[in-house]
Amino acid sequence: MSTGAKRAPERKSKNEPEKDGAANGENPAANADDTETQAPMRDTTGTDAELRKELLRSMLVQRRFEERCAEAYALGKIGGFCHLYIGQEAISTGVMSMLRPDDYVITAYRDHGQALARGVSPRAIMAELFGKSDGCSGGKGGSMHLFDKATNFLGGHGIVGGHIPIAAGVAFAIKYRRRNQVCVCFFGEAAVNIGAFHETLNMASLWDLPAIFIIENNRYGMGTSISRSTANEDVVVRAKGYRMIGESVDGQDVFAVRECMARATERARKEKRPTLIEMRTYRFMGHSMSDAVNGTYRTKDELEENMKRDPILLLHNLIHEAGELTEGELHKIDDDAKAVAQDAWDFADASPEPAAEELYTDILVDTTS
Amino acid sequence: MSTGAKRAPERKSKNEPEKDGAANGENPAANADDTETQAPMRDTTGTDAELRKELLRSMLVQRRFEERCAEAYALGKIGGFCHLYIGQEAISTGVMSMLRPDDYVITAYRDHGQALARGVSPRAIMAELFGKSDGCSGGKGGSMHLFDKATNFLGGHGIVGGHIPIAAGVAFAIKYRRRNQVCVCFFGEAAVNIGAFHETLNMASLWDLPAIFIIENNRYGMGTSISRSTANEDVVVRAKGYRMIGESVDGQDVFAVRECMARATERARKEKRPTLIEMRTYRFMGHSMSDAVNGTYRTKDELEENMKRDPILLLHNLIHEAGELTEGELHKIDDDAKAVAQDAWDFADASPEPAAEELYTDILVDTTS
Amino acid sequence: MAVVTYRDALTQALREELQRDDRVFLMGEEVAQYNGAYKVSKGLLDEFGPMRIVDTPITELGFAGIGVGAAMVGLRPIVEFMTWNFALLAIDQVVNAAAKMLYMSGGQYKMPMVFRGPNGAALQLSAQHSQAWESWLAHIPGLKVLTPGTPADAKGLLKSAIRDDNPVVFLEGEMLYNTKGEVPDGEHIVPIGVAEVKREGSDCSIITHGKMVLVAMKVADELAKEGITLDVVDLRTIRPMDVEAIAASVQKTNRAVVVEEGWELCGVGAQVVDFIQRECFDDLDAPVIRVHQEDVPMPYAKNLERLAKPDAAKTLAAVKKVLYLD
Amino acid sequence: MAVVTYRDALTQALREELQRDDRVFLMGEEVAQYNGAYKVSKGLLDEFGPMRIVDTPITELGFAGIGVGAAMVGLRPIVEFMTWNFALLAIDQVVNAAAKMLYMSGGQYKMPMVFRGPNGAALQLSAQHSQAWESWLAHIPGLKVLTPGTPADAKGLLKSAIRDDNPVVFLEGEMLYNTKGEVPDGEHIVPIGVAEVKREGSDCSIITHGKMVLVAMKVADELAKEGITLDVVDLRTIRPMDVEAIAASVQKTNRAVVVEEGWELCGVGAQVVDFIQRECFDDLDAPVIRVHQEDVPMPYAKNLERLAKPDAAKTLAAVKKVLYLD
Ligand SMILES: Cc1ncc(C[n+]2csc(CCOP(=O)(O)OP(=O)(O)O)c2C)c(N)n1
Ligand SMILES: Cc1ncc(C[n+]2csc(CCOP(=O)(O)OP(=O)(O)O)c2C)c(N)n1
Ligand SMILES: [Mg+2]
Ligand SMILES: [Mg+2]
Repeated sequence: MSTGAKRAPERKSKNEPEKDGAANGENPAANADDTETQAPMRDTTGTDAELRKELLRSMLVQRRFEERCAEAYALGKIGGFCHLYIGQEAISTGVMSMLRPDDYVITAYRDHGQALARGVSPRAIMAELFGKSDGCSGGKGGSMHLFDKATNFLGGHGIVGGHIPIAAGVAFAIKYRRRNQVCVCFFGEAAVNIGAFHETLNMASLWDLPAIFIIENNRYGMGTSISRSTANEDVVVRAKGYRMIGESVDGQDVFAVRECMARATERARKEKRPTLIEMRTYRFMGHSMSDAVNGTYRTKDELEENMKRDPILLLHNLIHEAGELTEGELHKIDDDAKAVAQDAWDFADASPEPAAEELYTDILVDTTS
Repeated sequence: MSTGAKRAPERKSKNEPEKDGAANGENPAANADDTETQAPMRDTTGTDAELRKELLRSMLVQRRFEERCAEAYALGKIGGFCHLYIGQEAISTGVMSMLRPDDYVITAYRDHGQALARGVSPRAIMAELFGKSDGCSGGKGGSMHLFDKATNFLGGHGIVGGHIPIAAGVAFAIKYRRRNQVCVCFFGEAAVNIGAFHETLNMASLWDLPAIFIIENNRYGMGTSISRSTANEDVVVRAKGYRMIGESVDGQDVFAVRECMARATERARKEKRPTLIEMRTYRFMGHSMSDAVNGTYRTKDELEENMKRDPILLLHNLIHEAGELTEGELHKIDDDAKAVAQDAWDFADASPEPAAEELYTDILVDTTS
Repeated sequence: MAVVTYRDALTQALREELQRDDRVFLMGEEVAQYNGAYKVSKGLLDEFGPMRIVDTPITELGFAGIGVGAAMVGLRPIVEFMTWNFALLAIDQVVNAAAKMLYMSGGQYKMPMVFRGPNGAALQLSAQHSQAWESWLAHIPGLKVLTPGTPADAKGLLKSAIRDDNPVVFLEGEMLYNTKGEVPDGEHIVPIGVAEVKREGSDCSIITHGKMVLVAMKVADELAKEGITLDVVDLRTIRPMDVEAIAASVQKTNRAVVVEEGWELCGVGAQVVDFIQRECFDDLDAPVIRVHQEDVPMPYAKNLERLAKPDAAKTLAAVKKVLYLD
Repeated sequence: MAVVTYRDALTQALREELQRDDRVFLMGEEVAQYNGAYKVSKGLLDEFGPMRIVDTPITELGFAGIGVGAAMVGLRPIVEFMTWNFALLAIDQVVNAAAKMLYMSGGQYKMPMVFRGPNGAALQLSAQHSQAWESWLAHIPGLKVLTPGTPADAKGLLKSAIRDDNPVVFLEGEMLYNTKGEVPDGEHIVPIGVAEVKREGSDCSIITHGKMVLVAMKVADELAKEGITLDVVDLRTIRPMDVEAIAASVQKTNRAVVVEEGWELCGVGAQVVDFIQRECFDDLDAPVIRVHQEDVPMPYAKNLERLAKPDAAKTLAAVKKVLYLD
């Protein structure tokens, strides 16, 4: 089974006092034949060709959309901070593909990919990035604050770790109402050090909340590598401190992501227990648009090495080698993805700026209950 | 060896997914012949009779002093919040007996015992509690904020967990100056849930800071038992998340405390590594003077059961059974302790109120450097 | 009308709203099994059970955020801070999450929640436990900030706060919990954003709120003996502030003293002064004077603490000064 | 005098003080290897090494507290917040530890430390990243609060801050980092607590600080063309505030506009107004008017953001209004 639970070879591990593999030992699905992260991806989730195609399509839409974001940023159509997700798409796509429409999703500022994968309209997202009135947050949020009530997409949050307790609050509400939804919360590996993470995981476990906490470990928090910020790089060990199940998977492998999510959603819906998951990935672009892609805190070699495991490439190759789609069909998916991005751009470009009066709306509602 | 590393029988443990004893597995001194917490205390630290007497004296001074605090509070001589340490004295005494004068100590609001054990003048402490000008904080701090620069006693802090990063900062300064002092930080078991604890332990480990973090686990944070606040009651498991050594000892056994501190101070001074220690204890009084001793959140039975392991009684019996001191000599120590408390009271009573101008001093200094 | 304590008035409001709407729940340290650190939630666990009266670990940031999340999806949390001093640890959730969610989401996510607990100094709790935060909270758009000074307002405003679909900051006073006053029987609601003239007078206005309302009333009693009558305006809500009520009073009396519990610099009083000088520039016969805590961290010693706090004597002196009677 | 950027002026101050006193160290997110998120610490790691230029994890509360501890035992930490928005997570350490330690300890533990970083809005960073905190910080006794608006003041005040034995809050501006100005050669120190009249004029005073100093100067230029001269008082230090300088200016011009970057309610401007109306009651020919951010969380959209911010046009209109020229 490809849970990717073993550490990837390129992952440097600190001189730890103990090495009992405890973190992964908690993963009931882990077993001796775990594939190495670097091993070729195998499809073990029993997905059919149609679904595989859909997964590829989802990832490609994110990729092509964000390539246009970079362009729009350079043109000044997008302003402020803009954090691209390129390289991490197997996580958003894999996770969302395992959720129900009535589940909840919340994330940090690096939120385009997740919003797209969740089904938020690309037009509304691009309009938001352009600061237009048809944006999914009315132009008031921008790149870091995409919100979409229709898809239970709870944002887009800018304070590192700030949304982690909010996720637990949503899970609390699910429990309060005796529903069997889940709330998925994404954050970076650097956020595991912040107090809000710790406080939240304790309460989520103590109260049996149906939350799934996903660490997208892209190995850097801005320019700081995990080894320079985190005493124990094996971050899922922390789950034990909260008596929580912790798993670690290859986040470049959309099937590994799906498998792990299958277990986590089951655990949340049936056992009402939270899960902490580390998804190991890599960011192919700079931290935000003002950050160099490489050269300051990571080498070109490291980047190129990691780009060999581009999640889209991996899935593309798998589908191609399985002969499920022709070269032409694969191209068509990509062309469609580009068209989606172009359509979003055109829509956003044409959308009007928010009216001046909008400045003073949405500060308070005037309702009571 | 009496590290008390095994869980005490009365300690309820949650239905944990794994039970690998990992927390204690990290304790290099732990081994199969650990005594149970309830087992009679043995002196294994090689202390001589003179030292044992001194340990008893220290604990008795704290006890008698605080009994008078309760009295003074009832008389209105002490105001505000007043948190008594009664029942936990083996920890303060055991810990301080292993420190050097140039080491640093910092603690929370339940600070009388630690200040006394560290050697802060009982007179100055009582005067502080009485809000007098001869108080160790000039009457401005009160019970929760005892400070004494002469003994490197860094306070007395009122925000739960707020002083934990401060301790790491002191340890940082020790490292910065290449000294081999240690900084000891005391806090309650309820403080392990707060963000500051988490953020600090990560940095202390990441940076190899000579700090010793002591959880005084008296099983309640105000009226909330550890099982109702903490997902994994085995709190030292958290140390692993920070790649830190964690130990758990019987905090009613002054020798177990000393042994553990011997390891921790060695680790800090030689290896420059921090340690997290859980010292299992029990508070014999209410949380503060306004809290009932029992009846609301803990039963009389539980209290009485725990009072059988009064740390003073345990040491007293040991000395008595060893025949090291006569009944009369033991009484004399107690009488001396009472005299110390009385002297402190008289001194505090006679000390003048702070002058009105003192209101406006100590807000800023007018020096530069 | 029954005479009840401020504490009981709050408990009544909580109970009635918990009964009225099952989306309402209370969460905080010691609120359930212990019946509240200050017994404001007494009996509620028994009546509503542990899912609605929730004891939390000591993790203010975390549980404030849990409240935010629950509010986002339609519950109506009441988050109790044991005291507002500890809310500093959670202030990011109040300011960056609760207050901004509606705006950042372009109106999609409203925040029907209340943050409440005792604010300001009690007796000899010293520097870290004796702070009044209303000016900080009033600074933040997206919040409403309430500071009831009497049992009737405590009940009526808390009910309004719980029913409001916005994040409401509700500042109580530990020293007020035992104070008594008449509270109307039956459903009693006090509207948010409306000040009340607690005493009519013509010589000088006192503009105040929260704990200082009682002090102002006492001063009004004192001065009445000398034939000086005060208009005591209790703001009750700090944000949005009832500027009309302030202006109406000052236009009548032509003089004002602003009394608050907190520190001077950028305090609520500074804002009231700003409003007054803009709205009533030509009405003022004397500069507005402020009474507030001395500009020092709160000392422990009883005598120093007394000197540090705003009180009736200081207020009375200020009134005399604006009346040029000093 | 060399013309340098505000950023370089800060770097110079840091370098000189790090050289001067080996107890001084800098700590914060990305300050070392990355040379600072805004490059203020560029080159310092190379010169001073990793023990003195310390990259931290993203744990504002924790590393602010580490700074407090280090200061307690005699080091002189400079704690950088990547922006002051994130300092909300650490505000308990600033307010309850750094500001109160000297008082609570009866004078035993002074706190020679600086908390610094960019404050206020930049461009289109939206609600959570565009906040100005000077009024909050000014509220707290035990702190000093500095807001340099020019490269010379940035350098001179940062050097004073680092040498001061008290906890100093140092608020920079992301939008100022690239601005240029003359900075005196050699040792350049600006005293804390002293405002500067940046431009002399007689028709109206503008009292301002930080980023808004440039705006005020621009308005002064504009109005000079119409023959209206403005006295531009740059507070530079918000706590302690130079009340004499404010009063002197207003007594000369008899009119004042107070301009700040933050929100209105309980803002710094409210405090300035309070001082003015008390100190200059009989001097004022018109109510003091304030210019500030609109009372909304900062929106992302470029057009809305522009409307939300205080600017030259709003300031100019306010000046005309107090001159009754509108
Ligand atoms: C509390 C806080 N501190 C600092 C920042 C600035 N900041 C934004 S993103 C970031 C790095 C976060 O890294 P990580 O959690 O690994 O997520 P990634 O960006 O890699 O997706 C930092 C330091 C912030 N937004 N919030
Ligand atoms: C941040 C914060 N929240 C709440 C409080 C109120 N409070 C004071 S002590 C305490 C209980 C702490 O329990 P624990 O850490 O176990 O220490 P103990 O009192 O048992 O020594 C609480 C909730 C506080 N002082 N600070
Ligand atoms: Mg990362
Ligand atoms: Mg405890």
